[in-house]
Amino acid sequence: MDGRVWQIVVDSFGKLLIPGITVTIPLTLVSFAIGLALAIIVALTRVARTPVLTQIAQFYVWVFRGTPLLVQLFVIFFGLPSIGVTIPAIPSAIIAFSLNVGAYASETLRGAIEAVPRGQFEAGYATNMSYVTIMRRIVLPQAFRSAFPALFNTFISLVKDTSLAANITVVEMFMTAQRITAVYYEPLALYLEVGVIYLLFCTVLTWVQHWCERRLAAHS
Amino acid sequence: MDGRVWQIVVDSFGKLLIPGITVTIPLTLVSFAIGLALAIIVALTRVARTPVLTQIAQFYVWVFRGTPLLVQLFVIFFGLPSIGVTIPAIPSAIIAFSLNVGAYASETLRGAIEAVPRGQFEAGYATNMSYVTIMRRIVLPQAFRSAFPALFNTFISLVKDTSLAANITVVEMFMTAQRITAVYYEPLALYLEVGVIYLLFCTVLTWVQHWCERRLAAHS
Amino acid sequence: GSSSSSTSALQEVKNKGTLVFGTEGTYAPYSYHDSKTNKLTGYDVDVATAVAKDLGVKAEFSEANFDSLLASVDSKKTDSVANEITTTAERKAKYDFTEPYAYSYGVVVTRKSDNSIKSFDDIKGKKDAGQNGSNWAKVAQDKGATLVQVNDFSQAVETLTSGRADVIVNDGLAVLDYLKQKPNADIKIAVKSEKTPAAHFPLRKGSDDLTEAINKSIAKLRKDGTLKKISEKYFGEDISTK
Amino acid sequence: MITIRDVHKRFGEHDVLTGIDLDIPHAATVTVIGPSGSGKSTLLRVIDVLEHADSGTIDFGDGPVDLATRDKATIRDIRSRIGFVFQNYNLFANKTALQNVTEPLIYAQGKSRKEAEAIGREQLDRVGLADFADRYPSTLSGGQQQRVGIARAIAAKPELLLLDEPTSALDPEMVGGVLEVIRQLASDGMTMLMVTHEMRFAREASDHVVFFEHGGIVEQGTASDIFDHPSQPRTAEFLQSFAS
Amino acid sequence: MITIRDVHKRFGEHDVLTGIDLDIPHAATVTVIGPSGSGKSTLLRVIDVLEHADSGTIDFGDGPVDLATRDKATIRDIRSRIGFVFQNYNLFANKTALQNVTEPLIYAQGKSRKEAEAIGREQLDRVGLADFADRYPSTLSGGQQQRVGIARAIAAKPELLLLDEPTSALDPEMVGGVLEVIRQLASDGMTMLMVTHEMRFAREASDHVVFFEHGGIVEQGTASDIFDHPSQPRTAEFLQSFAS
Ligand SMILES: Nc1ncnc2c1ncn2[C@@H]1O[C@H](COP(=O)(O)OP(=O)(O)OP(=O)(O)O)[C@@H](O)[C@H]1O
Ligand SMILES: Nc1ncnc2c1ncn2[C@@H]1O[C@H](COP(=O)(O)OP(=O)(O)OP(=O)(O)O)[C@@H](O)[C@H]1O
Ligand SMILES: [Mg+2]
Ligand SMILES: [Mg+2]
Repeated sequence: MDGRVWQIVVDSFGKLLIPGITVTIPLTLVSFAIGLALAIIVALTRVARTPVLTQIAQFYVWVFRGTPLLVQLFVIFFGLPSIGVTIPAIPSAIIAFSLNVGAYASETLRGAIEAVPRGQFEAGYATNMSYVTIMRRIVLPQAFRSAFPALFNTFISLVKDTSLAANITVVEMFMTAQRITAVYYEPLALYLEVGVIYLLFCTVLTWVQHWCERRLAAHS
Repeated sequence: MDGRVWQIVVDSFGKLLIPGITVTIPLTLVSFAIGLALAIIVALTRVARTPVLTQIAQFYVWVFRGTPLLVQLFVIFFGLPSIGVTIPAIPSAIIAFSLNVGAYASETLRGAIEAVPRGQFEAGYATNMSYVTIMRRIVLPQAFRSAFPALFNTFISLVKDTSLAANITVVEMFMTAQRITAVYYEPLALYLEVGVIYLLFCTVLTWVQHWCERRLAAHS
Repeated sequence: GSSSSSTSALQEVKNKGTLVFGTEGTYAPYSYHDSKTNKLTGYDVDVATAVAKDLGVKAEFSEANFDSLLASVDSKKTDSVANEITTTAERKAKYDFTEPYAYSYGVVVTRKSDNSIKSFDDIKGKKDAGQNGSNWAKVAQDKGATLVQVNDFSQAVETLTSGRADVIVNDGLAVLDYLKQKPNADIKIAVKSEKTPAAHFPLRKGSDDLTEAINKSIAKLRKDGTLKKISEKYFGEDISTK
Repeated sequence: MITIRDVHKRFGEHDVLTGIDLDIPHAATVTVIGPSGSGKSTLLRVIDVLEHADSGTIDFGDGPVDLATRDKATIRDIRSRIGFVFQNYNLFANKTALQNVTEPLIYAQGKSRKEAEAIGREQLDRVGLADFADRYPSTLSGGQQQRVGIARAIAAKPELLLLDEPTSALDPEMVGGVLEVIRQLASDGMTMLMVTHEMRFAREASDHVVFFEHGGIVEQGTASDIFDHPSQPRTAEFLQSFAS
Repeated sequence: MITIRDVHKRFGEHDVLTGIDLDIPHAATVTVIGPSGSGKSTLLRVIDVLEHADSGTIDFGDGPVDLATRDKATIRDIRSRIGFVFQNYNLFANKTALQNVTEPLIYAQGKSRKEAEAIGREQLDRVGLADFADRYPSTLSGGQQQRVGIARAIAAKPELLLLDEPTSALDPEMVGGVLEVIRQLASDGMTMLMVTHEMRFAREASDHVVFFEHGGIVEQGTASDIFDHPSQPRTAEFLQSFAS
């Protein structure tokens, strides 16, 4: 890497980090939190096999897992105004990302819940706990443990998927890298740089994951 | 939707389906197959806690989960030539996608393997099976069962992520939609259309998932 | 870059018999796919083809997103880019550029009902739906507009018509192409600018003889009316000269 | 008197319960004995609606309730009156020994955490596990887990306690201890239905013994009727075998 | 003679095995009895290296082997000579009853599938489960699972068979059956180390009985020594309790 490129990389670091910290991170955290809450509800609904609700949940998962996130963003941001619903960019992004996370994470959780030994449910029933209590106190905590790495997959994916928000006018980190590229024409260097910053963010998440895993492992 | 837009959508269907069938589907299937094989090896390596190999596996997962897929594609296709390794576009895409799937799916599998009751390992050890045999015949089949929905998450994500191959000159379905948009300026309609085609592909995968889940459930 | 180690850039091109251009293929009418034949076409494509022919080699095109076009040149997968590339001081530090093969003018686009914009100076304080670090976005920002980030012209129009931006500053000919496709769109051209050089072929640093040769070709094609003919095919007017 | 009538259950083609009628007098201990696979566990599971009976009723004294019911409220009402000690313990894997006892008290009975912990410690003490309150099930021996299961089931003071081989993992001293617990529960008025393979224990603990085979009742009577004067040759044969 | 020497094992602060020495004569059945939590299961697990001992050796007659070893080949060599019946069965959840027996034969012993199935069916028949060959563990009763576990362990014809409460889920008839199996194995020359809570079974099945408490051996001797003339007051107390 010659001096000029190096200089560009150094000068860009701050410019990239700012949208990283002010957009990528909050967008990720908020969307994941909402998405995870949604995922739990959807997973429970699917496991419960209640007639109508389960079908609705299944339909939701089918659509939001099966279509590209970019299309979901587009429809929410550019499509809804045509039926009179205009949502600003950031809320649109949060809605799309949360719905997407909800669909994926609910499947992960469903698999993990179904793998909890039946005896755990039965012990809960036998002690006359309600279905919801059994789920909340006994089954979900055990399901989370095995689903943890896969849930963090979704989390870490989301960190990077937030870059799609650029398509609905949100100035985020990747787009900023592209903008700098458009000035200096150094795509590879800038992509590498932005890649390193994403890696930094994801490293923190990986730490959190491993820390939580160790804690959960201690409790069983 | 007015007549003109409808006409564009109808005319585009074939043009989109062709790269869908000739590029998106084979790219997805090949990359997922390789990635899953890789994931099994990596997950086993991580669970086994052998000194050096485990660290290598952990490093690999860290890098390929932590950086954007687009950057990985860029580095493999545009970066490697500078050190004398030039790989054509489709193989580059397959390499990047496989490595990415390998990183994500290995984490899912690791979680599922760790959730298999210790007694299953112990029974295997007590009957003097080798570690590899226990994994292959006893533990992995049980782990796969709970990991199934999460693995299909990765699979279904990949279907749509293959669109990133457009960045390294692979003409795939989403890129084709953008080309048509460039002529007719109807992004929303075309994105919706391409979204429906992706949904079609993913629906088939969802069926496969549910069919496999039912089969696995019957066997336990 | 340093490609002039043993053989010259021109010699290399002649040896392999092809001149490879990167292009987006999604930028009508400069580089796009014909809706009937599905073949890559457009002003830039045709000019690049003519230049290659004049050099006695075949033109080849490699399609990808914009950043990839540049990376392709860097990794020697392509020789140049035919995608309405303009020059700036920063860009000249990275690449050699040929003489311009197209001139264009900028326009300010507004919603039909908006009569507040009479000159480029009126966009001060307005929200401009601009593309990803493009020259036009820079022009707008220099005039005091704030940027609403979009990825392509269609998105810019959606953003404008849904009230999320006030103006679009962009290439006039691209806007005309859009209006040709969608005459009923709720947009109009409010202001036009002077014509300026709009398209050059970038080449890796050190490709002096190749730059020279392409420059000669452009001059020749301009002189013998080839460029004018191509231009009129796509625009109904000559954009190959000032 | 708790009465169970005409309970049927099949798994696929396999008739596991073929019309069971059973009377469990108040404060009595009724024991079911019989060969492996004869449907003893299934009977207990069906009574607690952990498995849906194909048909059958239970009557706690206030009218028969359908054991094949799918009605949530009915099922929860049945379960609220019953405690269950599982053959394979089924302790909550993510809870300590103490929490295994207190969780149901807090979350199913609505007791305060403090009250629940007091009860929990008392019950763990009763089964000799006061020192193991904070251990997770995976670090407990088989007998320790079984005792936690017993403590959990009796802590809720159910009307009917179902015990599925409550002493299978226990050493003789502990069996003696559990016998003591059961006698005390009985004298406190607890009604119990128990499955056990330990004939000596069955004899000492039960008021009434039921001999079960192929999902049906072969013979029943007082402990001494069954053990000392069985009327059916099959019963005699079963009891003559090894460990009677 | 298989000799076990000076086995130590602690969990955290808890000394579970405090220096166990044990001689198991060839073709003999040695039984360990003792209170719940005294370390009986742990002893068996340490012998099969399912748990690493802190120290201790086992000698099959060809020199002592370190039970604290981490060497894979050594561990596999030890395990290849040992069969294990688990207290909680530990059947392979994704395999049928028959496959539970045949998998180790095929994949650890290298037998052909055909040969393995012949052996598997023979062993299932021996424990009375010929009709249950194709059932998955989750659909088997407790006693049925336990018998599959026994069939799996003996199918490999180990030099030493470890049995952790092999009759805990079995009815008296089955206990008699298993006793028969064990006697036959002993007469075929199998050496066995067993943990059981059923004193009558221990007395009938064992050549040698070891009384265990707090991770140490209190007393050992022939079955009649221990049961009829215990020398230690603690042994006598334990045996006097409930079900001796
Ligand atoms: N993983 C572990 N961590 C901590 N303590 C353990 C662990 N496993 C067992 N223990 C403790 O070690 C002691 C001995 O356990 P072990 O299972 O050997 O007992 P046991 O004699 O087999 O009892 P039982 O007759 O009840 O099966 C018990 O007090 C138990 O709580
Ligand atoms: N889910 C199931 N699917 C099919 N068959 C089952 C299922 N559960 C139990 N069975 C069968 O029903 C019969 C009765 O089982 P149950 O567990 O009630 O026996 P049990 O009398 O408790 O035996 P044990 O003394 O061995 O515990 C057994 O033959 C068993 O294989
Ligand atoms: Mg049972
Ligand atoms: Mg034990």
